[in-house]
Amino acid sequence: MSTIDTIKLSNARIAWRAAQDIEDGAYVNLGIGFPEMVAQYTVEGRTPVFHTENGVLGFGPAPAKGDEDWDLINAGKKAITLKPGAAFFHHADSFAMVRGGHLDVAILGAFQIAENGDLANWSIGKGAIPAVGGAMDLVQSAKRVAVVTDHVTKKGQPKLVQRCSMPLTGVACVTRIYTSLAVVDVEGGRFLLREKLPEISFDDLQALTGAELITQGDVADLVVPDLD
Amino acid sequence: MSTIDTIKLSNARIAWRAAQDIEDGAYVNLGIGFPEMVAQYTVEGRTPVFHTENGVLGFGPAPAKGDEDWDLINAGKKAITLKPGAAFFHHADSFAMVRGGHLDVAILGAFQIAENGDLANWSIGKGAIPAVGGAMDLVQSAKRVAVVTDHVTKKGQPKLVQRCSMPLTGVACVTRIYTSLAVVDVEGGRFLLREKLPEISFDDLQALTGAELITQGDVADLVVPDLD
Amino acid sequence: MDKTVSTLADAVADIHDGATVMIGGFGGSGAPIELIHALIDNKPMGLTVINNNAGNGHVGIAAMIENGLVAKMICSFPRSSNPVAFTEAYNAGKVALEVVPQGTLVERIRAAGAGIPAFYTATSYGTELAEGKPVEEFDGKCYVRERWLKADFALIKAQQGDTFGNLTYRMAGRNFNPIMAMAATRTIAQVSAFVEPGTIDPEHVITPGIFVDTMVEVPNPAQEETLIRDGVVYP
Amino acid sequence: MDKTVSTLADAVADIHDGATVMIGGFGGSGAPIELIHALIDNKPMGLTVINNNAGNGHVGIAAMIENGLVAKMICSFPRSSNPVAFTEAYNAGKVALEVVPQGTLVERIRAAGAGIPAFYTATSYGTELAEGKPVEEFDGKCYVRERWLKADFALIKAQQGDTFGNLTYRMAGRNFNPIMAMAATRTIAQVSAFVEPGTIDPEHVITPGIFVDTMVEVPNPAQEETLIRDGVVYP
Repeated sequence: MSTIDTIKLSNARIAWRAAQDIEDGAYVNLGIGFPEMVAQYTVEGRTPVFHTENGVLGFGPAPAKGDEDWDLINAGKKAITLKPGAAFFHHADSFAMVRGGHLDVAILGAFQIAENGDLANWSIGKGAIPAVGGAMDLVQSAKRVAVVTDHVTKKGQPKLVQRCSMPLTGVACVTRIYTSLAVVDVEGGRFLLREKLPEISFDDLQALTGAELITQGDVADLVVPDLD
Repeated sequence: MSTIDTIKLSNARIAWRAAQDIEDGAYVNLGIGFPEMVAQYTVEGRTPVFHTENGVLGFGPAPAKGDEDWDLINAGKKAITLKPGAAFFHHADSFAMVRGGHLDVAILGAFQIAENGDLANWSIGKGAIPAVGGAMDLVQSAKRVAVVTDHVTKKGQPKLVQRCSMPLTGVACVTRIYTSLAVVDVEGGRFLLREKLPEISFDDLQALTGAELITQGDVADLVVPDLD
Repeated sequence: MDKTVSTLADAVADIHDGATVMIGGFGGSGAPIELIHALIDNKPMGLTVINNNAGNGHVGIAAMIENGLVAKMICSFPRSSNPVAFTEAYNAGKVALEVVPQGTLVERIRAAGAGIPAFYTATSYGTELAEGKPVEEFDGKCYVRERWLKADFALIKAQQGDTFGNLTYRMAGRNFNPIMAMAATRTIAQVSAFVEPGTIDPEHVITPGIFVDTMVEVPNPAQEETLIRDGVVYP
Repeated sequence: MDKTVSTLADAVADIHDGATVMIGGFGGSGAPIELIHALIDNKPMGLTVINNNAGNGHVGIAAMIENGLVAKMICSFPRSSNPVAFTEAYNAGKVALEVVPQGTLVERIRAAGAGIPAFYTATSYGTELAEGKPVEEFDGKCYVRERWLKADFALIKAQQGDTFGNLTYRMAGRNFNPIMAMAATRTIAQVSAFVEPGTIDPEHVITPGIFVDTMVEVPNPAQEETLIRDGVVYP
């Protein structure tokens, strides 16, 4: 196990960090899988409203096993519950919300993010059966497009790169990246390092990043409570 | 009073004739004013559904005086009532019905109709304040676009013409014309005379018409009950 | 999260000179009369107003025109049973006018709300209202290209509203209101009855709260037709 | 006017070889399973099927594919927890695939229903899914032009339906159903409960009857998820 593996944040802790930036009353879409964990760490006293592509605003966590209603699911086809103030609507209205820029934040996973904000997260390229879902709509239109991701691939390759080699989901769309090691903003075609784990040096972090990390003033410590 | 004035159909009788062509279950939009009279002569046993641009399907006649609710009006801003099976919807859905070709029949008034189906009914030209409403949407999209009109203007000028001199509402859109003297179809860029009042000769009718009236086989008698 | 404010004046306080303002309603049906009158009290100038009509009598949009707030009307039908306010201002050159076919008007507004910068419609093809607009043929038929229509503010009227901004409407008063709610940077709703979240069945929500920013309760809203019959002149 | 028929077989009898068929639902939610299975009984061949997904397990659209009815899928996400039917047919070259971003898919369908032959969207700009499509800049941002998507038939699932075709839906089962109802030459709905006209509050109608042609009552519709967990293979 490398040093990185001993210090890096778990997915739950990355999700916790992302949740801290969600304002009270924000309208939020969370991608299927890992990004969905963000909802669990909603900051006390804030009431974000979660949107799912298949036509629900204001849903809550999964029901108890056995209580599922298969007409009440999210975009990941998982059973959900409703909170007071929820609303149902059809798919065209749902994507009017998305494409019309009405979502405050969309949080997605990523294969690669380029320093100009290009995102690749839908296709591993030739060979696989293509399947895009709503990702291309979400990344082009939400006010903030955030990514939650390991800092590097399972093979240790950088996911933050100068230019994506994989098929793009969207062009110049990502605004903030929460990784297992750092928080990075995309601004003016560059990666701005905002926070990093205190356990890793800037040079070691740069070595794990495929494009230049810019710093402006101090880089804050990325501090996340132990959630395990 | 000319001969024409003694034999021509009243607006009510023109409306009656137009109503005979409305099938059971047809979705129908009636223009403000004279065309609205068509609803009064719905054929016994048929249930057409009337559409109004401001978001109601399945409305009925005006309420008794004093029973008006001013949130329940038609496109002419007149109070209406609801029939069982009515539905409310917003304006975008209302015009999706119109533009998407879901209406079976739209019946409008006219200043002029050209032999290619061009319609002028929205503007008398320079000087007046322009006001178009939903007419341009209706004429481009309903499956059948019918006109109810006097055969000639108040000054005796033809309303059925070779080419409209007034600003167009739509191009090549009218499919049938119910006049005070005749029923005329527009097909292949020509006026096909289908029915005429037995009291008027073909030649006299042609003289009151600004473009050639074509006949194919027999011209039926236009027979309308006395409604007065 | 609570989108409610307590006074009409608070609701419209940010509407500034030169703003573009969508106003819901079709004639008086669904028209947010109380919000309009509160706006007249503030007297912002040089407004562009988007509505199906251009006011009637001496209340609502007609009163906005008579009080000099309106620089331009974008509408489909600037006539009414009593159109004197608009007619006089237009003939005096005080108010500009853009006439848009009714279906194109609402679709341009919906396009703004749905992130569609342009679309094609057969409506108005071959007429003077299509002059200067791009035309293209699809499947053998000609269509006119129309652009989205956005606004800084939308003033709308709803029936029930919860604190999250979920709204219902009353009969044909729905009309342009839910579409305008989607298309403005800030949507301000007058609501006949505030309710708690969860009161409106999620199946019956017409405007989800994501489209609504500010709400004020107006329990017994006036009907424009009634005001006009009573000869009311605002203010 | 009565749009009801008494059997599922009658409802789908006219769907012919080579037809384009929209099928509502998102995964199993809102999917008209009984209509799909009745269609499989008829075995029309060479169908183009439009759905968000491409079937799951061995029922519904997956069973259509396994029974050889489908020549082409137009969808946003042809994967599922058990995608074997589509995957095998696709890899064997038996089924063609057009992948469309989900928002573009539903907007293309809505455009067909609303008489909009083409529109612009930012979605997919700069990606391989935009290759070959016209691109245009509006207000400094680039957009891709997309065409309407029509069908010969739409198969949808609703909750309540009156004899005029006014429909309601059940929770997130609404999804694509009301939009597909607008876009097909003939819309066929399976309805969990027939009611008399007037039973559905006019404020609560989601699909007005103008968009519906044929209805059949299926009082206790199966849920796709339940069938899959039970290992059902259709037929």
